[in-house]
Parts: sequence; C-alpha cells; structure tokens
Amino acid sequence: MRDALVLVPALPLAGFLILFLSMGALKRGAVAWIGVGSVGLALVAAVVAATGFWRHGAAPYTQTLYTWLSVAAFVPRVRFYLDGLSLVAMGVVTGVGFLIHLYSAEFMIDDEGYSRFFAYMNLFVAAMLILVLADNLLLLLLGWEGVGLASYLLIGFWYGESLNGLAARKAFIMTRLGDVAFVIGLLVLFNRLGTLNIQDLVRNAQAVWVPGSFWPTLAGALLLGGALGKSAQLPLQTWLPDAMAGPTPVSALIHAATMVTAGVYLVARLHGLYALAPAIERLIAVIGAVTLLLSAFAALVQSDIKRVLAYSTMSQIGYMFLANGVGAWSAAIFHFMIHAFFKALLFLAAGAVIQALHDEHDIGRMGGLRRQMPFTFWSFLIGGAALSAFPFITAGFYSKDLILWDAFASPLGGPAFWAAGLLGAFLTGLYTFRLIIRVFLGPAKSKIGRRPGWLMAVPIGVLALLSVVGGLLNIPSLFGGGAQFTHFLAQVLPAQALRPGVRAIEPDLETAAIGASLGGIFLAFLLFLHAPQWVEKVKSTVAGAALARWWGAGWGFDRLYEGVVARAYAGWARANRDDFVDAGVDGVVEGNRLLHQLLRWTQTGHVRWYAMAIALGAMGWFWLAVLS
Amino acid sequence: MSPADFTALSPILCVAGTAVGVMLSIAVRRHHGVACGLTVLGLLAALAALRWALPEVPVQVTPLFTVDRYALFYIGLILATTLGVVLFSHGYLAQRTDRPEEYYLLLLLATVGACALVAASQFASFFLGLELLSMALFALIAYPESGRVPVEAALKYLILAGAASAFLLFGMALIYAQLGTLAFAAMRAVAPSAGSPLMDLGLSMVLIGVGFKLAIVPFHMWTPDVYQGAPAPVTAYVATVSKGALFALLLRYFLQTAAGSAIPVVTGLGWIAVASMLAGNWLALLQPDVKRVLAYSSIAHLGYLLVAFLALGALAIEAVTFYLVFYLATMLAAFGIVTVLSGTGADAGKQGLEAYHGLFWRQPWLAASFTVVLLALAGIPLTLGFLAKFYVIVAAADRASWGLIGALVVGSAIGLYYYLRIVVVMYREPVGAQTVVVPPWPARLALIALTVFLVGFGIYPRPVIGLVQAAIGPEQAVWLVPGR
Amino acid sequence: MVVIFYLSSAVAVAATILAVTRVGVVHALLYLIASLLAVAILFFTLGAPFAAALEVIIYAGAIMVLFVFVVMMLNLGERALAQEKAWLRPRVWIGPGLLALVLLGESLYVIGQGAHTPYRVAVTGPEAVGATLYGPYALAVELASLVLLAGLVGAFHLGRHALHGGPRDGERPQ
Amino acid sequence: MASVLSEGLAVSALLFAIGLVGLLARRNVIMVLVAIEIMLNAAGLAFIVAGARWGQADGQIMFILILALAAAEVSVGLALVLQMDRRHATLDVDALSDLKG
Repeated sequence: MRDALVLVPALPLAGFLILFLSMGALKRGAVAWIGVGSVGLALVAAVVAATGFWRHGAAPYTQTLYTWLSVAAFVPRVRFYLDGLSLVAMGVVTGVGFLIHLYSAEFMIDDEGYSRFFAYMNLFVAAMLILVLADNLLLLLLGWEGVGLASYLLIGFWYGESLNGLAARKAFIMTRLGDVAFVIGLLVLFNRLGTLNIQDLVRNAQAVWVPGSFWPTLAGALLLGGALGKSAQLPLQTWLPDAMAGPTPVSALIHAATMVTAGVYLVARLHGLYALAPAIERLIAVIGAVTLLLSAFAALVQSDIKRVLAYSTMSQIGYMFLANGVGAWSAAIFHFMIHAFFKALLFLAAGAVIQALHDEHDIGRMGGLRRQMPFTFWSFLIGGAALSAFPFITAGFYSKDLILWDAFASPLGGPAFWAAGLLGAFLTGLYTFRLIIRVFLGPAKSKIGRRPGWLMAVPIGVLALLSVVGGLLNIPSLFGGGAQFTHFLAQVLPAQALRPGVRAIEPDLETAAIGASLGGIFLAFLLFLHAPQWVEKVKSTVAGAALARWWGAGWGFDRLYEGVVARAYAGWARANRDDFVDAGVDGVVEGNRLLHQLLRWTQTGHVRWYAMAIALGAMGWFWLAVLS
Repeated sequence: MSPADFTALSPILCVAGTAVGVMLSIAVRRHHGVACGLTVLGLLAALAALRWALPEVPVQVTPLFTVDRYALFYIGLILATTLGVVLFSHGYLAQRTDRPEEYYLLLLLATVGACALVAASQFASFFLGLELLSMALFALIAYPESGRVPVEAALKYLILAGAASAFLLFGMALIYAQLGTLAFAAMRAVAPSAGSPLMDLGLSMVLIGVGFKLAIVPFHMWTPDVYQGAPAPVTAYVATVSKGALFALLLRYFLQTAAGSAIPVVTGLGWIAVASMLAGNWLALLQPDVKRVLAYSSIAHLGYLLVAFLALGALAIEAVTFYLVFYLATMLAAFGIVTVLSGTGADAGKQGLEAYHGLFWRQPWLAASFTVVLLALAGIPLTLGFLAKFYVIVAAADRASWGLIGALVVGSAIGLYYYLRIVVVMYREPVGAQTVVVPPWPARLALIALTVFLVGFGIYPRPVIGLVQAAIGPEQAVWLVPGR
Repeated sequence: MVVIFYLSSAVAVAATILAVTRVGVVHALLYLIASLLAVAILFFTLGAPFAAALEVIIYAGAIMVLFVFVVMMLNLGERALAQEKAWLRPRVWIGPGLLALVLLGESLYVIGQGAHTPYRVAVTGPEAVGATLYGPYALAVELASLVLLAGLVGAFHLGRHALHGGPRDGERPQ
Repeated sequence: MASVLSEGLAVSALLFAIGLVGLLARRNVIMVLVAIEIMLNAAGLAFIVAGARWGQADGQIMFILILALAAAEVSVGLALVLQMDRRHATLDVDALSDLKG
C-alpha cells in the first residue's frame, strides 16, 4: 500500500502534462475533470499510502524510484521519504490542494485561460509534493524550483496587465536571492559531508561537527536564506503582498497554505542540522518574532482585503519561524497545518466576496454583507476566529497557544519572545476583526452579484469544519487533552525540554494568552464598530496619518530597497559605466569577438591553405610529440 | 572462416548484401521507393542480426576483425544512425534529384566501411574501412546534379582526405617497420619497452590522418566548408557516423596497443583537445550560418570527446561511449532539422539564421524539437547532453586533468552563447510572409524519436548507462592491463 | 644490386621533382611515369617482384592513362599553359618548399636515429603474396572490392553529366 | 643484398615530401591529384621497405591495397574534376572558395 506514494506527485504531474500538451484544445468540462481529478486521486493515493504507513507501525518508509545516474561517487536517486513530518505536509498539500482545485473549477469558470490555470496549478501541486517527499536535497531543490516557477507563472497569470507581470517578476527575483544562498549551502553540505540524502546528511553532520562550529553555522545560514525567501520573512518578505495579483485560489493555495510555508518545512526537516547551529536558531527565532510583529502592524491599516490576509500570512509564518527557532518544531508544524486550513478558508471566502462584489478589493467599499451572504459570513467568521486564536473552540487557539508556551518555556526561548508573541496575538485579534467588521457588519454599501455555487461552498464548508475540529488533534494536557499530534511527530521531531520551574506558571501564561486574543477582538469591536470616530481622530493627526502610511506600505521596505539597494546599485552602475568593472566584462566579450574574427579569418575557403594548416600542424606535432 | 565467424559478421554482411541488392534493383528498374525501402529493410535486418551475433562474441574473425561486444555495440549505433539518415534523406532527395537510387547504394557502402572500422583489429582493415567510408562520401557530398558548392565541398574533402590518408598510411608503414606486425594485439607484445622515435613518428602520422577525419584543431579547417556544401542528410552522416566510428576505433587502437604509454603523444593530444574545445566554440560564436555553427560546434564536441578519451581507462571507454551515443543522436537530430528546413533552390547549401526567425510561431513542434537539441548540445540538465558532459568531467577528474576540465568549462560557457542565440531567434516575433515546411512523415518520425530520446533518457538515463556498460566486456578489461 | 638501389632512388627522386614542377600537365605525367618505373625497380631490389610488376601495370599503366585521358578530354590548350606559367612563379615554391623541408628533416632525423638495422633482403615472390592475400587477408580483398565498387558508382554518377555535356554552370551570367 | 632500413624509408620520406610540396604549391587541380598520388605511392614504398625488413608478404599486401585505393580515388577525383570544369569553368583549386568564413 505504501507503494502508492509515487502516485501522489505523479498524478498531478500527469494532469499538468495532459493539460499543457493539449494546448487549450480540451473543453472546459474535461479540463476541470482532469485538473481537479488528478489532485483528488493524488489525495486518495496519499490516504492509501498513509494507511499503509500506519499499518507498518509508522516506521519511516523509503521508496526508490530510480537512480538518476551513477558516476563514480555521485549517485543521486529519485527517492521519496515518508515519515510523520512528510505525511503531515503531504496531507495538507493534497487535502487543501484538492479543496482549492474544486473551488477553482467554479471560481475560474469564466476565465479565458481555464486550461492554462489548471495546468499551472497541477504543476504546482506536483512540485510541492516532490519538495515535501524528497529524500535528498537535490530532489528537494527540483521541487523547490518547481514551486517557484509555478508561483511565478500564476502570479503573472493575467499577464495582460503589466503590473501583474511586475509582481511576478518581483516574487521571482526576491525568492531567487534566497535560492542562490540555498544552492551554495547545498554545495557546502555536499562538499563537507559527501552526501545530499537528508537522513545521512544529518547523521553525518552530527557525527562530524561540534555544535556551534563554523560549518554547520555557515550551511544553516545559507539554507536559511532560501527558507526566508520562500516564506517571505524579513528581509526578503516584500514580494508576498504584491503576489496577491494572482487569482484568489492561487493566493489561497500557494501564497497562504503551502508554498510559503516550505521554509518552515525545510527548517523542521533539517532540525538535526540546526541543532548544531544554535546561533542560527536564535536568528530564526528573532526573525520570526520581528516579522510577526511588523506584519501584524502592517495588516492593521491595509485597505485591500487580500493584502490584509497576505500580511497576516507573513505574521503567522513568523510564529512558525519563532517556534522553529526555539526548538519547538512540532509546534511549528502543527501551526503550519492549522494555518493552512483557516488561511485557505479565509482566502476562499474572500474570493467569494470579491467575486460577489464584481472584483472589488477595497474593504472601504464593502460592508453589511452578513445578511446578503450569510454562509460566507459565518465561514469567514470561523476562519477569522481561528486566526485570532479565539479560545477553546477554534483550532488556531491550540496551535498558537502551543507556540506561545514553547517560546516561553523552551531553554532557547524566553520572556521577550513570549511577549512578542503575545503582542502579536493581540494585534491579530484586532486586525482580523477590523476586517470582519468592515466587510460584513455595518450598513450594506453595494449590491452583490453571484453567490458561490456548491463547488465553491463545499470547500469553504469543509475548511471551516477543519478550522474548528483541527484543534482536537492536539489539546494540551492542561486542558485535559492528550497532545496526540505532538506525540505522533515525536518520532521525527523530538519534544523540547523545558526550563526548570515553568510548569508552575503555565496557567498564568494561558490566561494571559486568552486575554490577549480576546482583548484584541474586544478592542476591534470597540474601535471599528462602536466608536469609529476615535480611529478617525487618530488618523487625522499628523503623526497618526504618517504612521498609517508607513504601516500601510509594509513599513516601507519596498521604498527602502528601492532607495538603498536598487537605486544605489543603478547609480553605482551608471557611475561606473566606463569603469574597470565593465571594462572587464567588455574585455571578455571583445576578446571573444576578436578571437572569433581571428579564427574566422583562417577559414579562407582555400583548400591549399587548409592543406598548409595540416602540414603546419604536423610540423608542430612532430616537434611536440616526437622530438621533445 | 567458420560458421560462427559468419554469424559474428552477419550484421556487416547484411549491410553489404543490401548494397548489392540495391545495385541489382537499380539494374532492373530505377525506383526511389524500392531503393529506399530495400535500404531500410536491410538496415533493420542488420540490426536484428546483432541479436544473432551476440552469443558468438568475442571472436577473432581472420586476423583482420575482432567482433566483440564493443564492436557490436558500435555497429548497432552506426546502423541506427544510418537508419535515421535514410529517413531524413528520402524526402530531401525526392524533391531535389531525379536519380536518387545510387545515393542509397553509396550510403550502404559507407556504412559497411564504418562497421568494418569499429571491428577492425589490424591496420589493413583499419585503413580499408576508413577508405571505404571516405570513398562513398566523396560521391555522396557531390551527389546533387546542380550547383557549385557540392562539387567544391567534395573536391576539398577529396584532396585533403587523400593527403590525410597518405599521412595515415605512411605512419602505419613506419610502425610496421618498427614492430613487424600489423595486428593491434600483437603490437602490444612486441612494442619496445622504451618508446622509440620511429614508433612515435609513426603514431604521430597516424594521428594526423585520424585527426583530419575527426576534424580536430589544427586539422579541422575543411569541416565547415564540407558541412555547408554537402547535401544536409550527407552532412548528418559525415558529422555522426564517420566520426563516431573512427573515434571508437581510435580508442580501441590506443588501449589495445597500449599506445597511451607514449607520454609525449598523450600530452600532444591534450593540447589538441584544448585547442579544439576553444577554437571550435570561438569559431561558432558569431557565425551566421546554422550549418557552419553546427560544424564548428562539432569540432568543440570532438574536443570534449578527446578529454574523456585521454582518461585512457575503464572510465574512458564508458564516458566516450556514452558521449558518442549522445553526440550521434543530437547531431543527427540537428542536421535532421536542417534537412527539413533546407531550401530547394540554388542556395540550398546556405542556411542563414534568418530561416529560423520566428520558427516557433510557425512550427512550434519543430522549434521545440530544435530547442531540445540545442539545449542538449549546450549540456543543459535534464537532457542527455548534461549527463554526457558530466561523464566526461568525471572521467577527466579521475585522472586529475584539471587543465582539460578548465578548458572544457570555458568552452561550454562560450558554447552556451551561440546555442541560445539560435533559440532566441526561433522565439522572436515573425516578420513578413512566412512559408511553412511540412516535414515528410519519415523525417517527422525520426525527429520525434530523437527528441524523446534526448529528453527521456536525460531524465531517466539508466537504460542507456546500462547498455553502455554492457558494451564493455571482459575482453575490454584486458586492454586496460598496463602494456609494455 | 646496391648500386641499382641508389641509382633508381636518385632517378625516382629527380623524376618526381620534375613531375611536380613541370608547367605542362602532360609533361608532368610523363615524368611521373618515369618516377613510378624507377620505384618499381626499387621494389624489385627490395625483394618484391610482384609489387614491382603491379606498380608498372596499374600505377604507371592504368592510373596514369586515366590522367592523360582526362587531360585530353578537357582539352587544355595554350591558354592553360600560359596560366600555369603565371601561377608557378618562383616565390610560390618558397613556403611549401620550406615547410616540406622541415617536415622531411624531422622525419629523416627520426628515421636515421632509430633504424640502422641491416637486414638481408629475401625475395617474397608472387606465390607467397597470393597465398597470404587470399588466406588471412581474404576479407581485406572483399573490402577492397567494395572500395572499388564505391569508386565505380561514384565516378559513374559524377561523370554522367559531364559526359552528357549540357550547359556549364560557370558560364551562366551571375 | 644487405640493406639498411633507414635508406629505403629515407627515399620514401623524400618522395612523400616532394608530393607534399606539389600539393601545397600547385593550383591546377589535376596536378594536386598527381601530388596526392605521389604521396600515396611514397607510403606504398615505405610499406614495401618495411615488409622487406621483416621478410613478410604483409608489406606488399598493404601496397596492393593502397593501389586499389589510389585507383578508386583517382577515378572519383577525376570525375569531380570534370564536374568542376563544367560547373566552375576552371581547374584552379583556389577558385573553390564559395564556402568560407
């Protein structure tokens, strides 16, 4: 049964190939069946493989498809690796992926590039599955670049508008910066450890390297570069809000549920390596904490519904990085899964709203949709509650709570990390319910067009359900649960030790966490529903307006990069146009051109000269090989 | 000769018999389809005979031929490539000549020569195989009944090949004068323990003759002119079969006679490899004619092959064989596309870059196929070309030949430029009125097969590697015992 | 016999030099025939009477006649002779001459260095040659026959139009 | 008769070099073919010398094979000369330079 593993990435890949090679010749119905069906079958295959995995006592399973080549010591294999961690990731990708495909079948129905859309989406799912199932870093890199390509193609899906193309390019370049570091890290690891197989690599690293020494720190830092780019964390985060230019299902699947969390997955996958680089772990935690706060503030003032969600995604991934940084890997993965549920839900519901309002993105022009779209409202409310970690009934509460607890209790964590997480939780409640209040409550401002049909409603409903019951998987012992998810992953991701004495204050911490999220929600109702004039008053002050602008532009990182990096680089390049740097490059070009001309000049077309060249060659050869 | 000997030689006999058959059919009645069909059937029969011959090998058939797995592998490769050339030729000839039948006869004779060459184990068969190949090619290059360039190309090739043959034969005579034997295997035994000047001079002259046919610097100058002037399918044959067969024999000769222990000769070959890789790529850099670009690039590829060759060990056999499989398939596909796109007018020889301008928008499949071929030639991953180059680098690294690897990397970097230049031109927006050439179905069949081969086995190369490794039997291991 | 060897060597070299340098093609061919005959005598002194006979019959006979035949067919007249004279200025010989001289010097140096091996010439007669040729070399004979077949077919195909006449491409207005 | 290997080889090397000079210097295509014949003949002589040294028939057999090659090559070469005369209207090998660069 475990052999079905290969089908999981193979089916979407086949779907991609069929759709791509048919070049739009298929009818819409057929496209939908192929595009959605391939991912659905992949989900079935994943379930079958998972069942087999369980039957064999949850032992890690390796499936070798083939050896790509075998030259001397270099033997890269196409091989999949199934353990608790990749099982969770595979489940999320196929499960959420299937639901979003189903949703897209209706959502995209009027689009010209229906077939192209599903081809790219299938390509993405296949690449993402290769990424999570890869047993070596080379194959992982293939998936890594594959999802990058699919993301690029899908952000720029409506390429007719040049702005979308620019957004796609920005995403490609920003993530590429990280990928370069990633590839260099890969080479460092291969050079030092002689293998790219993840399990061997971690084992070798632990055998050869001393914790905190140079090589693991360097390799960890370089790989982290790739993770930061993919997961839109500081300082490579600026592409994600712009990536919302893609169709909403793309935002839900790629830029919320799966691809952007690949960095989290990578760090967790290589946790054995990062355990050897405590400095990098600390860096991860700090980056996570800073990102979660900065993007939460930025989310507070956005007016585009999708951009609010994008910043919130960055913020939530910040939580996952924070968890990874303090060594709470299973907490990170739990939040990864729960986040996939509720964030996909929020995006899909937002898509329904946007479509109902004739492509309206501005929350300032929305309102009162609660009565007109009750199903969407309740779903969005559930997703929002999960996002703000509404206590006890939502899954988001349990996953975020675990991270907060670990950030405090882990030997690598501390009160500062905990406080950052707590402030973040407060802000999350605030911006989430600001969004809900603006969109669904208050007076209605416009008439709505089409309501979601059942193809769109079913995925939203399922995800809403998952956003509630998902938490049952991992109820901490404090609330009388068994923390099954953490135990299940314990085989792969070791549980973090606790600092002495923290157990005693656990209830206090919990109370604070509950208070923070409820406080944020309460403040949101107070500020945005009951006393909006207060907000206006603050906004009308000079300082308030500037702050809103600053946050609204995502803390001005784009301006910063534009000013400091891009403009400086351009200016420097202009100033140096005739300088030695160009001279070097030009010199190489000119040199090649000259050599070409010189050699070309020898090709006179005269056969006697050719014979002469043979004789001259013979003469030189005799001197070299016989008379020396 | 025993019946087993005949069985072992049956693939070659099949081709020779087909040549006679085609000749007789011409005598009875001229018919393009009949001649072409007979040729295809004969080649298929010869390929089938490989299976029959396999259990009999290795066997020494008279002092002239060693039929072993190595020979049979290359005979198979040559036959398959020739089959490809025939598939491309049919449509090409049908449009251009009213007497196409002798073409197949000559092609078959050349193939007999190439097959004899890879099985040769003695100077007489070495030289006869080579000359049979060249003799048929002289006439094939000048085959078209009109136009100036085919005659020019053929005469250039004939004059220079004649001179090169003289060098080759003189070298053989000197080696014979020194050693008293013409057989490779015996040479290893009687070779003087210290290198003798006469021996080195003879070897050098042999290498000059071979170097000319392989088109390596500085014996390369005929290549672009002949490639351009010859009919496109003949160019495909010159670029693939004639070079591949000779290279396979050269490797056999070097390893079997332990000629590689002549250090100055090996050093000299190293310089030739570097010069070929660099000069070939430089010459192709800004070349506007696609046929000439491919000619220059083939010079560079022979340089890469020499790098693998100079590892002179087990890995050299494997790397050279793998590279040749890639090189033959890719060059055949490249010239197949050139064949399909060849004009029928007086300027049929020339094929400027403008013929490819916007090809993608007119004929996406052809352009996609050519893109794959060019990427393979450039050595982009997920094509067979990447693996082939990788093999070469590993073989060279095994010998710690860092200088050669450096030159290879520089050469490949230059190569990338002109391959991608053609790709870019194909994807440009077309301008003006465009003619669409519909390739005849045999050519289309061959192109699809080759493209799938290049990509499919680039992703999953295991079968090809397995086949290549199977081509090296225990008798090849004997070659590797240090000689002298 | 030693005298004959040196004498015919001298004749061969001298006649070949003349063959290469003559302006008239027919003269050159005649000198070449002389050279080939001298080489045939060399073969004889080296104990290869069969090869000597073949040199006379095929080289000096058949192949040279083929050349003469083509020269006659092309009808190279006075104009061609004048052109040859214009081509063959003394400086034309300098480069090739020097190059060949260097190559020759290198070869002679090597040959002189390693091959002072005196040996007794034993005559290898036609029976021995024939027995070997049709014994171990039987397949070589077959291959040689295919070489000749290729030459025949090629010459037939290429020569066909030339014999049939027709317009000369070179005379067409460009 | 006693002989020395080097003498015979020296004569053949001389003939080979003269042939090479002819190949490089002559512009008449017929003379170029003649020069090639001289070079091939020199190689044949070298084989006879080597065969004589070892008292084997192999040298003469190689000579016979060279003879066959020379005959075939001349026939194709002269056919090409006829074609050249027809299509280029000249026998100057330097005129064969449509293909270059």
